[in-house]
Amino acid sequence: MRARSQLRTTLPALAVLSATLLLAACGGDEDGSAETERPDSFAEIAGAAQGQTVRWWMDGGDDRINAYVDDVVIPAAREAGVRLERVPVGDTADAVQRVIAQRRAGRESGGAVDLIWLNGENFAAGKEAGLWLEGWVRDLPNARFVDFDDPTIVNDFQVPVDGQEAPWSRAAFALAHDSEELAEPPRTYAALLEYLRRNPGRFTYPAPPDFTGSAFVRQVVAAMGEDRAFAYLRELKPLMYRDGETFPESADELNDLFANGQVDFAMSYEANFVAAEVDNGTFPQSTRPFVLGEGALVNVSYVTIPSDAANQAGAQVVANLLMSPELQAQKADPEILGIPTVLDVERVPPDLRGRFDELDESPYVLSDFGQVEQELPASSVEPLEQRWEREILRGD
Amino acid sequence: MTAEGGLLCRSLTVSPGGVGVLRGLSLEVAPGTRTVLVGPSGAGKTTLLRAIAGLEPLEGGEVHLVGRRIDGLAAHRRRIAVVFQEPRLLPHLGVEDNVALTLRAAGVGRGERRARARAGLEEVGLGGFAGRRTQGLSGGEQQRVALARALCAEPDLLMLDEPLAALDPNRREELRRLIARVQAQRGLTTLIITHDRAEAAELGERVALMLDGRIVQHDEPRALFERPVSAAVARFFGVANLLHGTVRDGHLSWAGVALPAPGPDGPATLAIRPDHVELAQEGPLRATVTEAVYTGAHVRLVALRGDHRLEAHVAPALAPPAGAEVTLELPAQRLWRLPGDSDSDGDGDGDGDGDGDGDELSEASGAPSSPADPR
Amino acid sequence: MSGLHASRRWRDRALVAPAVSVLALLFGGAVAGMLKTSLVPLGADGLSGATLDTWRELLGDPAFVDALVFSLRVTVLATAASAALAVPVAVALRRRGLAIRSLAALPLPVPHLLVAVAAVLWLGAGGLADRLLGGLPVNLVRDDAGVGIVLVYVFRETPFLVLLMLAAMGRGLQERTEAAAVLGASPGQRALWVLWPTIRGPLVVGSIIVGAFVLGAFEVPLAVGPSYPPTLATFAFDATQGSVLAGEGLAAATLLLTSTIAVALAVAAVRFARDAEGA
Amino acid sequence: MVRRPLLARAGGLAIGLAFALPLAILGVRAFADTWRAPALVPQDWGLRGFEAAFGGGATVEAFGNSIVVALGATALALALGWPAARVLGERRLRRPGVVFVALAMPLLVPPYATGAGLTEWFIRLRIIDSLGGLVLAHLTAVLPYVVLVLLAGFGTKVTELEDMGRTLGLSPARRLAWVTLPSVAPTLAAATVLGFLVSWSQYGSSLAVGGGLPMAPLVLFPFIGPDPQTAAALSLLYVIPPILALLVTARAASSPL
Repeated sequence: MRARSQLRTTLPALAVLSATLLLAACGGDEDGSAETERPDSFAEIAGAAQGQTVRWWMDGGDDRINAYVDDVVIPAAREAGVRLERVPVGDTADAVQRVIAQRRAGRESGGAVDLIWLNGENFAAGKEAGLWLEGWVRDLPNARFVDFDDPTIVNDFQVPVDGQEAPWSRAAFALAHDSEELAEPPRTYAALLEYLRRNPGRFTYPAPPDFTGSAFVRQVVAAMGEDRAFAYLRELKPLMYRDGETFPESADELNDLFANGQVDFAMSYEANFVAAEVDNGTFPQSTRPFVLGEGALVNVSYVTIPSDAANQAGAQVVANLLMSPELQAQKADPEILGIPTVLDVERVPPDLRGRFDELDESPYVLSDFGQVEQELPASSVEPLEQRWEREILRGD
Repeated sequence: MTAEGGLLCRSLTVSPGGVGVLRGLSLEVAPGTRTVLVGPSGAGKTTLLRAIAGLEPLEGGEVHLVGRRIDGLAAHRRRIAVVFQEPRLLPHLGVEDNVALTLRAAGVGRGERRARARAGLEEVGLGGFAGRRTQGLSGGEQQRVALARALCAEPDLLMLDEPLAALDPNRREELRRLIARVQAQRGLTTLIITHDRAEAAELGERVALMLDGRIVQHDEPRALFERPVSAAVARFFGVANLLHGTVRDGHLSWAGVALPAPGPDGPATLAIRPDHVELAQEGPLRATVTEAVYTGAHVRLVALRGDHRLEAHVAPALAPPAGAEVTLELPAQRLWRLPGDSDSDGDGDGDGDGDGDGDELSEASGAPSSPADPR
Repeated sequence: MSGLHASRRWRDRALVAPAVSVLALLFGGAVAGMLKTSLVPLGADGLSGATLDTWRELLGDPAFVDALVFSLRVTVLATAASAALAVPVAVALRRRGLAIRSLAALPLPVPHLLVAVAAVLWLGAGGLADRLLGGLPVNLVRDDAGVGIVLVYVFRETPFLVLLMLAAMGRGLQERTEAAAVLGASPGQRALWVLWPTIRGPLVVGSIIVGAFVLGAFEVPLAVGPSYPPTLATFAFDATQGSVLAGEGLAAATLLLTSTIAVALAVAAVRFARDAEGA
Repeated sequence: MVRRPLLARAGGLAIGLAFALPLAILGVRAFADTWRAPALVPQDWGLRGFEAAFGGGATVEAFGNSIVVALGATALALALGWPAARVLGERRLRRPGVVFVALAMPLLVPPYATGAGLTEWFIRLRIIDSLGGLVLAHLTAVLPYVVLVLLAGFGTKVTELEDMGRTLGLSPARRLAWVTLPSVAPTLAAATVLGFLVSWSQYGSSLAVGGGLPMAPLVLFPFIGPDPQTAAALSLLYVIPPILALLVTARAASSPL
């Protein structure tokens, strides 16, 4: 009885409290400063950037990318007069969340996120909500090395980039096999199915909406169309790891299953993932990447600057650096990262072009991903993931 | 203001937790003397002690100690030491450090602290206990440590709240003697609380009986036992026989027998303790024994004469069995006529004051000129 | 007359006020913000008007219902199992020294996600247990019933409950147990009359905290839970996986509902404990 | 007769190990450069995990920040929570239920639920992106634990001892130092350790209001899925401050002030 009477007195009190706070929260912020004056030239921007501290929010779980940023990008930024700090996050959503909260609170300046390494869906939604700084990419000096007629660069998940994000990395969807265990992997969808009929349970992919799992589904859809793709995935399901009742939650989990010999294939949207996983000891050195089907889904990763970022000039300086031939060449080096460049090497001055040509061949990085499969529109990704959950996971 | 060097409480009003417990209570303890505050549980004794000590705020009234008014002072500035019912020793300190606590607070140096603590322990019969931890001590030993600690504070007033309640009878006896001896040696003004009337009689130079937040009689112990001011007092002190009747010409007629009763005519109550009722060879007061219970020291007889009831304590050798016809005698010098008159029902709070308000009540406690006073 | 008493009551309230108001301000504001997020989407033209669309979508989603049922089941199982294990462990560790207690408390500072990692290293397919035994008889990681989730929570939360109970058992229990023994209470009666009343409070409070945590945390189910059904928290987590803006309302609504359930369960638990006390 | 305590001691040790040993696998993993099935022991030992852990240099700063914030939040929680815990522990409120629910809210609402709301609210309050803001954000999580643990230490036992101190002439400051603090030392120590621990493990709120300031869990978490070795290496370092806090306070609790 007492508990009930307490509840009776507590709940209205809480309701009043939360209503008050809600009202307070809804009250707009008056002091959002107006649009800052846009400097005319990059020289001006570089001048304004002097002494700024740029916080770059990015996934922090890959020690090779961390090392690239710490050892290559940060010193380069320092030379340009900008202090760059890497903010490691476990999930891009965490960085986007910070930007959204700023907007919801009615602040238009002073944001703590100066630069984000962003995925396509968040870019598209944020662009619609006006979260990103506009029209700055083409003005960067190093933009001249980029081919903005390339549809994979000018569109992010088929959403026009419109100068709101700068290309940084190129991604391509690849699988991996252990060449010692399996000399010749199945390279077509039919061959994969056939392989699994003979070796049931030796394949799986992460469950969407995991980034990699979702990409695998899109890869199949890109290859054979949505309905046929789903028919194929349904056919695949009972032949998969643990009868397709359970999926790994992430690419990392799939990597571990592969490394521990539970399945015969790993996969990733990162073109260099085999190199990375061999380097950190997860994959055996006999692991080799391969492309499933006629070609690979490709994509470009971008960095963007929130329109409320506190250090926009510095962030532009860093974004410009990221597109510089020197840094791109180091990133493309399999010894360092092995991520294909976003630059059009033909446009790079001859004295620097050599850096790209001299790159070592690596058995862990594919030089040819076959025909380029375009990404789907960002808006169709979520419906696709929901269909997958409905038809494949729950098997309705 | 008689007690220049002692404790004087005037018109104290205290309401712990919003409940009025004390309303206009007054009490005096002469310097260097021992007063026992006795009363049933719930009478407000502890509340009074806490109010004097400064643990319970006053809503009204004054407290004076050694001539200075202390009710406005914080508890730790009142120069009062209290021994509680539970020893309340600090578990993280040893015996010696517990005793020396107040010395440490007073800034006494380590060496002197140690010496005085040891002397204090010696005084309470715990010489050699200085190095012990408090955990292994018996209840009596712990209480002695608490007493030594209070003594070390050299207070102007020592108060003990039921200090013996948690002890077994033998230990109680020892500690009672110890308290009396130490108090007398030091000449400490002392207020002791107990609910045990025998203990009150033994410990108190003066005894104050507290009933329902009021001090109803404050006197030497014997007076409370033998010359109670009211039926309630009589009942608390074990006066089982209250004989109601009407006095005419110096006699009260009770159960057909005329008993000597000095004073004016009118309704009155005579009191006599069971141990003062005697067996006689012959006389007018014949009765039938309905109960005879052996209690060790005596046999408790309940005798009926018609529907009038008498209780008597007699020596076991002389005790008649139940059912026997006996003759009882009520010695005239043992019969005590209760002051006042209308107290015939005597349900505890009836002390003769029809409109017993706080101010008038103090009359019974603070005023030694009450009719019961022998002086 | 009661002025003194009333002023004391105000003083007591004033002493509680700083803690309560700091929480009401800082935490209440955060919760209110979540409520607003679930009602007012951030769209192309900034914040539009309030709408219940998100809540309708949530309550109409069959996956949400599955998640609710699954979450409640896992929460009840994990909490009950932790509590049931914690009591004998606490009794056994009662007289043990700091070293052994610290060993048992080791999981406490280890984040849940890391405990889950250790669980996968041991129990996952191709994990250490698999290697030692040459094959696992059952799947404990990503099993459909959520046994893996329960196991990880039991491992992580039992020490927490044990620590709370050990604190309550400190001084006094020994004496009271001996007193009861001297009065002729059997070991069973001593456990029921002395031990149980001592630990019931911390056990109930601790279990409420554990239950609320299990109900609302996503790390462990994400690491070892089945692919389907999700828990309420992983359901919310998945909603913001692709695009935060598209899913934040749904996630906020899910988590607010989860919080409401947690509060309701806590009140019910307190009530239940109090009734049991009276009996 | 002699064997029973031995048996009990062995049983206690077994229980302790049952909770500690499964975590020891993290200790092995931290030094395992390669550890693939079916190997029972790592194929390659090495320090790659630690190198990766300290790669950026932010790790040291993160640990420093976390310690500062944990100490700050715990101290603040003790200061705010002490009076509240006293009042609640001594049952001085007629309707404690309301206060309890208000104080327990942060324990009942999943930390994940408030992260986003916290960011927006702290931006409005202008206490975002700073160590001070982090202290306040952690305070919301620490304060309920501190109050709940502290209030168990208060009650008639303590007030009786304090009354004794008052009647024996101890000034308020001495009473606090000689009577109250030693009396509640065990719960005070428990509250301090728990407060430190809760603050130390705050991932969500650190991310929500820190604005990218490095904090220990923020450095650790990104590695947990992708790089178990580095995560394990960091976790070995990660548990050191809480264990130190435990030992220091356990000592402080046993030797009175």
